[in-house]
This record gives sequence, structure tokens and C-alpha cells, in this order.
Amino acid sequence: MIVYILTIFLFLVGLYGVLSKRNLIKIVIGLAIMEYSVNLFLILVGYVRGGTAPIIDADRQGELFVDPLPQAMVLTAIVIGLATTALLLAIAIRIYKKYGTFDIREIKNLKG
Amino acid sequence: MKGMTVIVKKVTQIMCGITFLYGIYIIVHGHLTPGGGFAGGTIIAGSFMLLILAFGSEFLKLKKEETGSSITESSGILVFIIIAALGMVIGGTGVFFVNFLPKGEIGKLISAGVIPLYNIAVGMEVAAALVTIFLALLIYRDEVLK
Amino acid sequence: MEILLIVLLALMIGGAIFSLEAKDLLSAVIAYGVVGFGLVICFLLLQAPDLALVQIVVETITLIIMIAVILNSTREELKTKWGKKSVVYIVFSIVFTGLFLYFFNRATGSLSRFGEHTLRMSGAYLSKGAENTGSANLVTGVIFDFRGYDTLGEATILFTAVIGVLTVLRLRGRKKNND
Amino acid sequence: MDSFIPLFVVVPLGGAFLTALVGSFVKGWGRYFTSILLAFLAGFSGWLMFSMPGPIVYSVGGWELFEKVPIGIHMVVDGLTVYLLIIINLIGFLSAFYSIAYIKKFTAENNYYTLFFLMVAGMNGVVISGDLFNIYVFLEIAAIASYALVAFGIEKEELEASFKYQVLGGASSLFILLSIGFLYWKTSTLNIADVSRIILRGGKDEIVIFAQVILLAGFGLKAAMIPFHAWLPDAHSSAPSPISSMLSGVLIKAIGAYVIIRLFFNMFEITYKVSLVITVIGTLSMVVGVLLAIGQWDIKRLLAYHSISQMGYVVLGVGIGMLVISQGGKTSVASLAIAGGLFHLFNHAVFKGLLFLNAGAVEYRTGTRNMKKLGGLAPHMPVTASTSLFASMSISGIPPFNGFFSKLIIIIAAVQARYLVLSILAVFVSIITLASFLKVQRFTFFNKSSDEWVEKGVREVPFPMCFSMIFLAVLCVVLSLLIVPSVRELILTPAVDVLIKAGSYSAAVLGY
Repeated sequence: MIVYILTIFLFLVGLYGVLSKRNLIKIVIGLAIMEYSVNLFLILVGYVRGGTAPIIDADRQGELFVDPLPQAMVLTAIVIGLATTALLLAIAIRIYKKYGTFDIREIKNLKG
Repeated sequence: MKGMTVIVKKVTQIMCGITFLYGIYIIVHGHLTPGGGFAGGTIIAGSFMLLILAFGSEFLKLKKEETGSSITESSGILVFIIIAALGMVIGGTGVFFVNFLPKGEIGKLISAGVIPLYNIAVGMEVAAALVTIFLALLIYRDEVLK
Repeated sequence: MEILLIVLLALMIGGAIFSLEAKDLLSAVIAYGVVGFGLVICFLLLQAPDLALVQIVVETITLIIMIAVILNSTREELKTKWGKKSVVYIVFSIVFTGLFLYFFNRATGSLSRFGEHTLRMSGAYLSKGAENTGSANLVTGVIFDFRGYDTLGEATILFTAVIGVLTVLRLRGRKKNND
Repeated sequence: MDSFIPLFVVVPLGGAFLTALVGSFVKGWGRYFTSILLAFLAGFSGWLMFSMPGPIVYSVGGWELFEKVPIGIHMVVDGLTVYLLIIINLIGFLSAFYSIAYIKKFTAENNYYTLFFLMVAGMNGVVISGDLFNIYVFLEIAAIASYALVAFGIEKEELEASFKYQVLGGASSLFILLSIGFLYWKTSTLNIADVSRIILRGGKDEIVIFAQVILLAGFGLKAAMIPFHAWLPDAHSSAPSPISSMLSGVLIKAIGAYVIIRLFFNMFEITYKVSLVITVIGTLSMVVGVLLAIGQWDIKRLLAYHSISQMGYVVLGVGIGMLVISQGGKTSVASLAIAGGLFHLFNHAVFKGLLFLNAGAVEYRTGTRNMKKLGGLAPHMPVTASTSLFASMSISGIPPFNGFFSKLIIIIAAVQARYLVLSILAVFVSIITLASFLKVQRFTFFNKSSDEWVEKGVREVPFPMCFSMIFLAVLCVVLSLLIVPSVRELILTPAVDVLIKAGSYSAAVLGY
């Protein structure tokens, strides 16, 4: 059980970074940490004690396997995370060029 | 962007071909061993990045328009969706994403119907996509510096 | 096994906190690498070699891109003042974390423990997946056959991101002469 | 007919890849291709609505149930889905047609149309999917495409709005994925119908409540309900106008409100607490959104705040329906409230889409969105001014326009369900909306002598823009017909029935 709690704690650390940090790069890192913890959480859910990786061989018939579905989901989630991070970084570097800083407090010129 | 020292260049020359081949191996054996289109595609993209970082973008005569890589990317994913939609025509069942080729024997390289084809299409797409993103960020930086 | 995971997770949490609090952006990014590579080992321990392979390459590429961005801009973290506000923030986050974990613990008490997962949807994948798809690697079988539609979406997301990056990084947004 | 369902995803996706590929060689390819394909999809969804015998379940890859457990991904098309598909593809077509003239001002037209296609594909995918993880994947396609489109102009405020949108959107996606993880932990399946059966069998369980809270936070962020609304005004006002009209008119509904409605009716059991939370969120959005809108002088920003408020009406209607159902009240009252909410969903897509297109037309000719600098445009831009008048009357609930009828239905339902306070609030918000739009009309189109604009050469916008605006203005009037019982039974009732008879969804998918 403590494994799950630590994973959720990692998620909350990422959330803390996203909400409280004022540096664009730090915010990106916070989002990435959140994403990693969710990935790990899904894999933890699908783990079966004593199971092996789900690859069928002729001599491995009848063994206990871990759940392949969360692995497929996480594979998708990793690529989604990469895509999000790339787009965020592109926008961050563009903002840096316009303002000369990563500080979100100096960037805010939108009202409301 | 400038290249790095001679030692780095030489080591890269040797390593990058091997990395590239390893990526292809991972893609082709995706249905037998761990790995597949995504892992192999990222490895191939990694080999290109190694080359670009070591030799610099000027040596490779890269320009703003990454036409080659983005066309490869679009066509990779177009192949994917065409294979998927072919199931609606060929399979006889009229179903999207049906595995219409013969399955073969489990554990052989040529088996699993269309799965290796999907792997290759996705590998192409992922490799080209990552190289495009990398080039865009890199060349943008060059332009800003000017 | 569980002990090992706990140690690794502690390391990852440490890396995450250090990465968020570091004064130098380059060391922040490298500490962030600790989290990513720790995740690779967790995947290996949890019998997910496919993911470990993808994660290790993706992590490397993300690090390269991040370092490229940072070396290109600035390494300095912003100066933040300690004041009443930050104390309030910290107290609030600790309280929120405690509450969230408490509810999480209470809510998941009735569920299957770690390692005692029951199968329902994937029961069919394990028992009949190999003959139905012909793929020895069941994860590949799942992502390209049973859930191939998801994979189409995933490849599309990468495509979208590339078009997005190319769009954002073009030199000029609007044409100069209107009309 | 069943085998054509994947076309809703395949056509826009194929269109996107073809646009990216061919468009780099053929100039102006995307311009007409987008409109043609989206018009086809809109026509197709309209045809599907009238010829559909009942819910259609399509198994991707042809995977049958295995020992009564669904193992593949299912697409489900029922009354509610078709209703949403028509909204998405119709507004999509009109916005794309409008873009033909509007987006000529920008560079990289080709990328614009590719992203437009991808956004439509993502929304269609979310709406027709019957699988939790699949919903997440397609939601991300739509969201990532919209992040890039918000930043399309790459000026300061656009980039900044896009960053904010992206960070909050990314966090909300991760909340959604986390709660999918919880549901998978509990049920070991991802199919919505199957999950629903297991949850209903299990009775009250704390993990379900926990997952519901996280899910509500995630989708609430996507739909910009009030505690989570921070990103919406920036993002919706910074995007190019056709995109604002897509975002406000369709996106927050398809990937926010629709999924909330679908999951909380057809997957979870409707409980009193959850319905109370949803109603309160809806009421808050309705009231606070309009109060925030009062002080705005930027046209698009004002419209964006009104989006929050009008979405509040939709959620309020649905929430009252949930409250009535959970307390075992009359089904007729519940179905009236839900019908009002869904009717308002369509109406909001039409008039808010139109208002954003109007704002775009004004900006296209005058180059500003600040109402203090505008005024007296009516003689120079007659089409824009008159369509804008239609839309303003519609959003503020003046008969005989569509907005009046949907608000009326929601208010009547609230009275019948004995929530008098809510009905009074709804009337009150409607009055403030009217005041706010009188201000828009006055400061934009009237009030000032118009000589200044003659020198600047302000005249009516080109044909494609006019066409889209006139079409939507006509729809504003025509949609009032939905109040007629025979028309309502054809279009609105199937959508409401799906939600009232909550178990019918699972029965259609699982077959038992």
C-alpha cells in the first residue's frame, strides 16, 4: 500500500510545482513529474505478484503474466507526455525571445 | 550551430550507424521481443540527433524548411491509417482495424498479420516526428542568434 | 521487491523536490532526469520491458531538448523572497497533501492490494491474445490489434505536436500588408 | 450504415494528413478541401440522425464480447452522440468556410487547416467513443491541436494565453488519467458500459466517490466551470476568431460538458450529493461568469466570460434533472430540465459561434477589439451589424429567438422542481446578459458618427465570412422550431431519453 501512497505523493509534488513555481521551465518540469507518477501508478495497478513480462514463448506456456493492458495504456501516455512537453517548450522558448525572461510575474500583461 | 571536436565526430561516425541499425532491429522485431514502433522510432531519431549535435547543422546543410522529415512523418502516419482503413475494404467484414493478413506461426519473424506493418509505419512516423521537433528547436535557435 | 520500489520512489521524490527547488535551471533539469531514469528501473522491476525501453529513450531525448532550450536562454532561477505569502503557501500545500493522501488511503482500502490485481478485460488478452493476434509480445498485440484505434490516436498526437511546434516556431505570424 | 461510423474519425484524420502532405506542394489546397470534407461530415451526421433506428454499437477491429466482457474498443452512436456530432461538424464547417477569407492574413495557412482538421477529429472521436482510455486519447488530440491554434498568431499575448491554457489543460488531463487509473483498479476494465455494470453492482463505495471528485475536477477544468475558469478568457480571446468560435462554441462542450453528462448519467449511479455539486457548480458559473463579463471592454474577452455563464445554464439544466432523478421525482420534470440544458447547448454553439465570427469581422476590418475605440460601424458593415443583432437578442433571451425558448424551458423546469431560487437567478442572469449585450451593440455598431471609418476604408467583409454569419443568423431563428413538439420528438427527445433511461446505454453495448 505504501507504494501507492508514495506514487500519489510524487503526483502531488508535481502539482505543487505547477501551481506554485513562477518559472516556465520549472512549470514544465512539474507537469512532467505529474505525468511520470500517473504512468507509474497505472503500472503498479496492473502488477501481479510473481508475474513475468507478457511475452509468450513455446517454453513459457502457463506462466503467470502481469496485466498487459496498463502497459499498453502507459506506452500511449508516455508518447502523449512527450508531445505535450515538446509543445510547451517550444512556446516557452518563444516567450523567452519576446520577453527575455522565464518569470511568469513579469510576463503577465493579460488582464483579469 | 557548430560541430564538436574531432574525437566526438569520429566516435559519432562509428556509433550512429550502429544505433540506427539497432533501431531498425527493434522495430522489425516488435511483435517478438520488447520494443516496437515507438521504441525503435525514438532510437532512430536519437541516432540522427547524435549526428546533428556532433557535426553541427551547417555541416549537414540543413535549412529552415524541414521538408524531408515532415513529409516522411505525414506519409508514415498516412500509411498507418490506410492499412487500418484497408480492413474496411479487404477483410470481408467491413471492420475498421481488422487484422486481415494471415497470422502465421507465433514466434516467427513473418507472423502476426499486419502488426509488423503497423510497427514499421509507426516507427517511420515517430522517428521523423522527433527529428522534426529537434530540428525546429535547433534551427530556430540558430536564427535567433543571427 | 516492494522494499526496492519504496527506495527507488523515495529517491525519485527527492529528485523531484530538488529539481523544483534548485537555484540553477541546469541542475534542475538534471535532477529531473533522476525521476525519469528512476522510472525506467521501476518499469523493469515491474516486468514492463517495453515501457522501460521507450521511457529510457524518450527521457534522454527530453533531456537533450530541455538542455538545448536552457543553454539557449538562461540558467538562472528567479529570485524569490521569503515572506508571509510563501509560508501560507507551504502550510496550505502540506494540509492539502495530508488531506488528499488521507482520503486516498481511505478510499482505496477496499481495493485489491499491491500485486493482487484481478483480470477482467485483459483476461482475454492473456488467454487468447497470442493466437488471435499472432504476436508473441502481448503488449504489441494489445496496442496494435485489440486497441489499435488508441495507437492511431497516439501517433496522431505526435503528429499534432509536430505541426504545433512548427506553427509556433515560425518567424512571422501575420503577413505584413493587410489585404 | 453501421460500418460508416468510423468515417467520423477517419475522414478528418485523413484530411489532416493529406493537407499536410499535398498542401506543401499545392497552394491553397487546404482552403477548400477543409470546407468540403466538413460539409460532407455535417450532412452525413444530419442524415444519420434521421435514419438511425436506435443506438448503433460498432466494435473496432471486430472483437466480439469474450465471456460477456468487452475486450476491444467500442464506438457507440445514440441520440445524444448524433446531436453532438451535428453541432461539432456544422459549426466546424461554418468556421472553416469563414476562415477561407479570414486566415489569409496569417502565414502558414496549411498548418492552420491541418490543426483544424485534427481538432475536429479529436472532438468527433471523443463523442463517438465508448471507452474511457480512448476518450482520454482523443481528448488530448483535440486539446493539443487547440493549444497550438490559440498560439497561431504568435504575438505576445497569444503565446502567453496558450501557455496558461496548456499548463492547466495538461494538469486536467492528468487528473482525468489518474481517475481512469482508479476506475481500472476497481473494475479491471475500460469499457464504459462494463464499468457501469460493475459499479452499480458494487453498491456504495468510497473509491467511486473519490474517482468522481477527481473526474469532475478534470473535466470541470476542460469545460471551464467556475472554480476552474482561469484559462478560458485569455485563451478564447487570443485565438483567431474562427478558432474562438470553435473553442467557445464546440470544444468546451464536446470534451468538457458532454463527457461529464455522459459519464455521470450512463456510467455512475446518480446520487444526491453529486447532483447537488453539479448544480451548484452550474449556478456559480452562470452567476459569476456574467458578473465578470460586465466590466470588460474587449469584445472577445466579454464574449468569453459570457461563455462561462451560458455553459452554466447548460450544466444547471442537466443538474436539476439529476437532482430530480436522484430524489425520485417525476420523470417528466427531469426530462424537461435535461431537454432545456441540451437545447441550450445547441443554441449556445450557434449564437456564441456567430458572435465570435462577428467580432472577428469587426477586427478584420478595423484592426481593434476595444469597444471604446469602435462605434458607428452599422452603416458600413450592414451584414455584420444585423447578424450580430440577431445573435445578441438570441443570447439575451428575447423571443422569438432560440435562446429565449431554451432558457424558458430551464426556468419552467426549475419552477416545477421547486427550486425557485435557481429560477430567479436564471432570470436575473438573463437580464444582466441583455444589458451587457446592449452595451456591445451600442458601442460597436451605433453611438458614434461614422465618418472616421470612411477614411480608413472600412467596408463589408468578403463573401465567405458573410455566408457563415448569415447561415448562423438564420439558424438562430430556425432553431426555435425545436420547441414545436413534433420537431422536438425527432431531434431532442432521443438525446434526452439516453440520459433518462440510464441503463439502456449498457444494455445496448453489452447486449444483456
